[in-house]
Amino acid sequence: MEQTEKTLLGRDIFNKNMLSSYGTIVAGILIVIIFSILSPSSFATFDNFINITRQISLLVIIAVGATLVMTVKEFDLSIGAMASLGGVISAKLAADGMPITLAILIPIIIGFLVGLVNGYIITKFNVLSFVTTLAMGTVIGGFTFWFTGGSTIFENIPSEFKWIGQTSVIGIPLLSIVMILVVAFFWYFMTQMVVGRRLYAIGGNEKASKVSGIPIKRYKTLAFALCSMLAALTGALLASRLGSAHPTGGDGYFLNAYAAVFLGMTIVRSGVSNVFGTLFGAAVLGVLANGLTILEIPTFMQNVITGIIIIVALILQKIGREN
Amino acid sequence: MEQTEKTLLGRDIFNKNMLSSYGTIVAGILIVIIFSILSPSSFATFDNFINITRQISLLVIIAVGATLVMTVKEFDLSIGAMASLGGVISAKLAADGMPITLAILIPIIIGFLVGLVNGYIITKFNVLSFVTTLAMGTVIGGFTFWFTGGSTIFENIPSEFKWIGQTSVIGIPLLSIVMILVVAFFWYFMTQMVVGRRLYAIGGNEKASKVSGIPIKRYKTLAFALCSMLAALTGALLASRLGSAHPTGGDGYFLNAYAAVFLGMTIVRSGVSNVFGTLFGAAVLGVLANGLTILEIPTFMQNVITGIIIIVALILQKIGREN
Amino acid sequence: MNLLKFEGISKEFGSVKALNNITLEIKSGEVHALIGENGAGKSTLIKILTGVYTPSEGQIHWDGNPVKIENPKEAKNLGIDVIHQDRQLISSFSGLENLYLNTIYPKKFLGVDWNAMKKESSILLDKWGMDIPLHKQVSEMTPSERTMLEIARSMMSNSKVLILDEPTASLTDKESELLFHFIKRLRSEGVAIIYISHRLEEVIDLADNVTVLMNGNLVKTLHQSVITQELLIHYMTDGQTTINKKEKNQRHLGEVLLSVSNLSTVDKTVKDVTFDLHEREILGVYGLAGAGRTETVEAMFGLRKKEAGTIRFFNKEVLKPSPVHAIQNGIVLIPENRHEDALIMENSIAENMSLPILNTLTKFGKLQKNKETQIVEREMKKFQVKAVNSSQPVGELSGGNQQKIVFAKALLSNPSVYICDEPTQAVDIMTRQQIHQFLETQVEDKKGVLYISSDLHEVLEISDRIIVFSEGKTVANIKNENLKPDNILDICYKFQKEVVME
Amino acid sequence: GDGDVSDGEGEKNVAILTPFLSSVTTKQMVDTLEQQAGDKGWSTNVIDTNGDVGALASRMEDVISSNVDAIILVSTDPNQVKSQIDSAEEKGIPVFGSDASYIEGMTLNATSDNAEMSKLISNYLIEQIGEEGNLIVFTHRPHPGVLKRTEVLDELLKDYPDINVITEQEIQVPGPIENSRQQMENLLLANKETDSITAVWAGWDEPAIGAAQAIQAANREDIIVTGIDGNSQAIEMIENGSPIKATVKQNFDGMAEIVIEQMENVFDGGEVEDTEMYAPAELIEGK
Ligand SMILES: Nc1ncnc2c1ncn2[C@@H]1O[C@H](COP(=O)(O)OP(=O)(O)OP(=O)(O)O)[C@@H](O)[C@H]1O
Ligand SMILES: Nc1ncnc2c1ncn2[C@@H]1O[C@H](COP(=O)(O)OP(=O)(O)OP(=O)(O)O)[C@@H](O)[C@H]1O
Ligand SMILES: [Mg+2]
Ligand SMILES: [Mg+2]
Repeated sequence: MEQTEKTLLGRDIFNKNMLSSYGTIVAGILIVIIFSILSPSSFATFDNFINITRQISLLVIIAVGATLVMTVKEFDLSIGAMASLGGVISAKLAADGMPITLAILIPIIIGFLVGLVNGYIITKFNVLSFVTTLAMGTVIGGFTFWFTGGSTIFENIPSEFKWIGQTSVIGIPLLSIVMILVVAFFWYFMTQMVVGRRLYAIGGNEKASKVSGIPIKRYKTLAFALCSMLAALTGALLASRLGSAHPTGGDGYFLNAYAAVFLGMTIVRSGVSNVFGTLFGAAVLGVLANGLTILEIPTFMQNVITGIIIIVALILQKIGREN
Repeated sequence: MEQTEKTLLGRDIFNKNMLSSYGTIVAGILIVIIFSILSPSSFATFDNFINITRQISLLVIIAVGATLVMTVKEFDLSIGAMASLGGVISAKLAADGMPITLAILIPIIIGFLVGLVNGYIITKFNVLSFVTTLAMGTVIGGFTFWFTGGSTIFENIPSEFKWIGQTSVIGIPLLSIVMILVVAFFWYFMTQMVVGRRLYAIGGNEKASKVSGIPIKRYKTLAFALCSMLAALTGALLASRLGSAHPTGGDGYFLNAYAAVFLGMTIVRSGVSNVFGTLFGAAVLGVLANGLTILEIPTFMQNVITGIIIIVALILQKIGREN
Repeated sequence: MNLLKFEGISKEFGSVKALNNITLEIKSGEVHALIGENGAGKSTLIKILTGVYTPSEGQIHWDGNPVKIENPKEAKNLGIDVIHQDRQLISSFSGLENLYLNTIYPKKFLGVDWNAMKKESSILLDKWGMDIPLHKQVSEMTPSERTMLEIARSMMSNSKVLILDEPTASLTDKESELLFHFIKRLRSEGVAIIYISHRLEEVIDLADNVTVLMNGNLVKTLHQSVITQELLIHYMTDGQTTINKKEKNQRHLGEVLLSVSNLSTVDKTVKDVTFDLHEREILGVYGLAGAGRTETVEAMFGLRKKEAGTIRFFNKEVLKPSPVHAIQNGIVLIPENRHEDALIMENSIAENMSLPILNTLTKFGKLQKNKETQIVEREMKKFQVKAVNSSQPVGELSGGNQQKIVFAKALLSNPSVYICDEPTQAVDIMTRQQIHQFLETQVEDKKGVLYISSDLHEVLEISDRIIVFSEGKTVANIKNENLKPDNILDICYKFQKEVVME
Repeated sequence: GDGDVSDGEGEKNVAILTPFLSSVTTKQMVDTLEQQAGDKGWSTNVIDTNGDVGALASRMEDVISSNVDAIILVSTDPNQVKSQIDSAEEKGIPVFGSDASYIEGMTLNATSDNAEMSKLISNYLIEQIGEEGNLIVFTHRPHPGVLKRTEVLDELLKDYPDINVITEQEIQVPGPIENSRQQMENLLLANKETDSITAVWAGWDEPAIGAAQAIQAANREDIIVTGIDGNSQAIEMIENGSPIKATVKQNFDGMAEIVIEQMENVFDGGEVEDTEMYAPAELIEGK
């Protein structure tokens, strides 16, 4: 009997989990269905599906980074600035004739190092990450401006560099493939590897983790470094996709990345940030932007609709969870 | 003997408090001294002091609102959009010949109502304020765009409307006076009144406050409403100061407002958001922008310097606290 | 040889001397109990040993060599494990993962080997005869399951010293028995145990040596052969208090204050609860862990969703229960979990205590801080709270003193009904007596008390009437006349069996 | 195309994309484009990405996949959507620029010549201050048009050693008026003597408005300000005798007209007259 109750309870939790995901996921599916009905020939096509995966790819990559930092209950507000910097460095190196692999790798390394600095300052001096990374973002933005003289880099960018952001492999954009790899890797990293479990433990109860002897500072710093690294990668890929790099080109990702992470947090019962949730959140944002554009809804109405749909999804999911 | 120990420790805590404030405040004073030495005839003048108070006035007003919401451990990311909306509504009403008091009052009321909606959704359905207000900001932005058709409102704005943002009373700008009134009122509100005490209690431990019989939802909703109201007021004053209102004119305040709040949190030992701290934080940002421009430092260097100074101040203050 | 030696350890927080020149030796295979009134410095000594605090003065010796323990990790590496007074678990993790929090996960390729974890842990649990639902998230576990989980976790590694800081505070007798069984086994395997508790019977039962602390000073270390309860109390209180067993005087019950009938909650933690609470009555509530007592109270306060049944306050049905409504009606709750439900750790004592009565401290919305301080300091004196002054943050107080604040806060609102959920957890026996006395005088004054405790002796000592919970149901409602612990326990086990046989 | 209404002989469907709809002049141009396209019986769809160029590329892909008949890029650098322009070309969707620039793969760009406009206003300013004095430059280099204008100014100033540029400041977007106003207030305090600032050159009209407001409030009306664009608030201020003395009015209607005219040619199976066509700009001076 004891046993039965346990399994009952197990099943119960499982059902609750399903229900809790209900709201946002059902909203997501509904959106897709509505768009498919309204625009069967443009929205509901395989081409457009592929198109959407490419469009969300960069958002997903940068948002996965934000997910890591949010897992340890911190913020990194410098990701937008870091993406911009990553983009211009990458484009400049490529334009200066550096081999493409290096032109992508060097900004990633720089991103990682900047993230280490963020993490070091925040953990060593125990300062608030929100304001520290905000300030760091300002510093990075100033540096980027100095580096580019304020102008867009687009001259002499070799076509091999653009190739990365623009090519497809058997019909699937390389960017979408990179996105899938990043999601798969960090999903494994966060849920199956010890380091991920430690990060979740820190986010769950920092004091208890510390008392258990987990080196909090080191793990948090790692989260910041990986986050910043993914932001720089996003910037480099953006430069490659656009064939140019604008000194504030990545800034726009910042709020959307956090929107994706927060949407993703709602699909699990525990309410913690998670890589699949982030992918889902970015997909919702991407599908909305794509579908509403295809339906030729004016921009201001798109904003209103997107905002309302997000709010309604959040509410639905809470109601779903309660029943 | 008991008594002696009490007073001794009492003094000790007082000292710790002083020390903890040390870093950021000393950094603030240092900045002022350095600017005064470098530019005695321009920076260190009464005129410039007045000038700075006017320049920070709007930032302070909107940031005080953010302080209230942060007190209950929530975010309102729609304040930038709300300021923009407040500005265009106010300008439009004034241009349409509405009495000036109404042209200021109506957007404030609208702000309050929007804040009530924010608070209602967030507390009723227990959804995350970060993503809810982000979505609400998108909705408001879309609405503002629709309302203005995307263009700046500047025609037919009566001079009495501009007067508010541009006049001075015995040499002190009206905007600075409004700022002082807002700070004084909300300082009193938060520290001397029961409602403020309850808001701090909710921020300290929501569950315990609930068990103690505080109607959490009502108080949180109030914080959102006041925050949004102050954002709308900021927008209206901005429109009056510029004699025009742009549909995204207030958006830029959003991050700076939170930077001010977070800087302000560092000056008290408890690390909670507080109205004076916010004033101080905004003043640091304002003095830096003013001083660096007066010294004719190029913009990108200004960014780098501002960011670094903030980070160093944060670190100093933590070191000060530890010793 | 001694495994562990504290030599001249002192610790100051500002000008508070939490520990003063403590010298103490502990051998392998010894159960060494630390006792002392609230705020005596017991937890602080432990935190120094585990690297949470560094001592202001003094030296720790390990295996005869001086060591510096700078952080919990180093303590862990030496073989020091601790179960803190406050549970240190990740509530969003399953029990299984919490077991592995401070050890190495078994790995398969790059990832965690979940199956190996399950196997390892079930072997461990079997070995010790423990039964913990490891698949559950900690947030779903009962307080006692959490304690057992922490104990199991400390067994994951081969510790040389295991420290238990008030492990039985939220355990029922049955679970405590189980715990004592572990402790004895560990001792026989050569592990040194440092045991902190306010329950002197346990200490007498378990300890080889007992050290008494008072105001940060070491009063005496006593060997098992000489200790008696009276002696311990004598040393703990400097000879100023003795336990006085008092006779219960019969009281005339008055009107019904609270009445609950057939209550159940949506989450089924409460299934069928019925009881009445009268004026001048202390109604004791007993049940094995997870019996749903806390949940019943939460439902009455609207903190848990009600499914069916009725709740009445003063004969008026409460349709929408909420803390606001309860407090307005003069019903106050002393919650079981002081960290989460009762205190704001960063806020001062005064701010915490005045929270429910702020309304009475205002003039035109302005808070009258002088009046607040006055009232708060009066209550602090009444409960002998050991603190610097009323503006000290609650988080800096010792566990027992925090509990005193919870209590003082509740009575400030001058309620007519006290609902106490484990009110004497973590407080020393003097305070416990004081709380009992206080409640008894309140009851004389036509008030009512609902007294939940997992300490059966305590329930029997204070209650006029006892209701017994089992599996979310009230299964017995008995007058406390000539009752023995066994009578109550029999009821518990009988009903548990019945449920099992269903 | 697979049967969308916009195909073939039916109604033409034109997508108008810009990241800067919140800028007054961009908005003005978009309005004209919509209106003139409407006059031809075409439907239009305006998409704004609020300053985000990455999003602009995505939205462009969306309209390409929904098979519009033509795309107009307004006030943006087409280099940033190079690959989208190429895929539009592949699908046979003509891409027009309006106040953008021309790159390979596009059909045409109609613009004011930024270099020409900058020359016009800069020469006017240099002449007004008598080829000497202290100049402040307000710009926003990330914007390609403003960048071009600033570069032309830099080039011109090389010939006038007596003109000293005190400082060049970046103006923040969004909120350029408030930002330039604050910067100007600070600079006025830093340079208090008469003649310590002679003039302010602003890369577009919004910073000019902010600077002029600061100057007026400080009663330093000896300082003159110029803008570029000809937005209506600036023109009104010029007429009212504010410190803004001149601006160059871009002929946005003209640009829109060129685009629509040439687009009709293309729809009718013809060719465009040129890939880069200019709508002449006009200097607006106060009295
Ligand atoms: N972080 C701190 N800051 C200031 N004072 C502290 C701090 N921690 C403990 N103290 C003080 O040190 C003294 C000893 O506290 P400690 O927690 O060791 O007591 P304890 O013996 O464990 O009591 P209890 O039985 O109530 O748990 C108390 O007076 C307490 O207020
Ligand atoms: N079906 C269930 N689903 C989830 N959680 C459950 C369920 N049944 C019981 N619980 C958990 O069990 C706990 C109830 O036990 P708890 O120990 O608090 O009750 P109690 O009678 O007050 O006992 P004590 O106070 O002695 O611990 C709750 O915290 C709850 O989380
Ligand atoms: Mg203790
Ligand atoms: Mg309980």
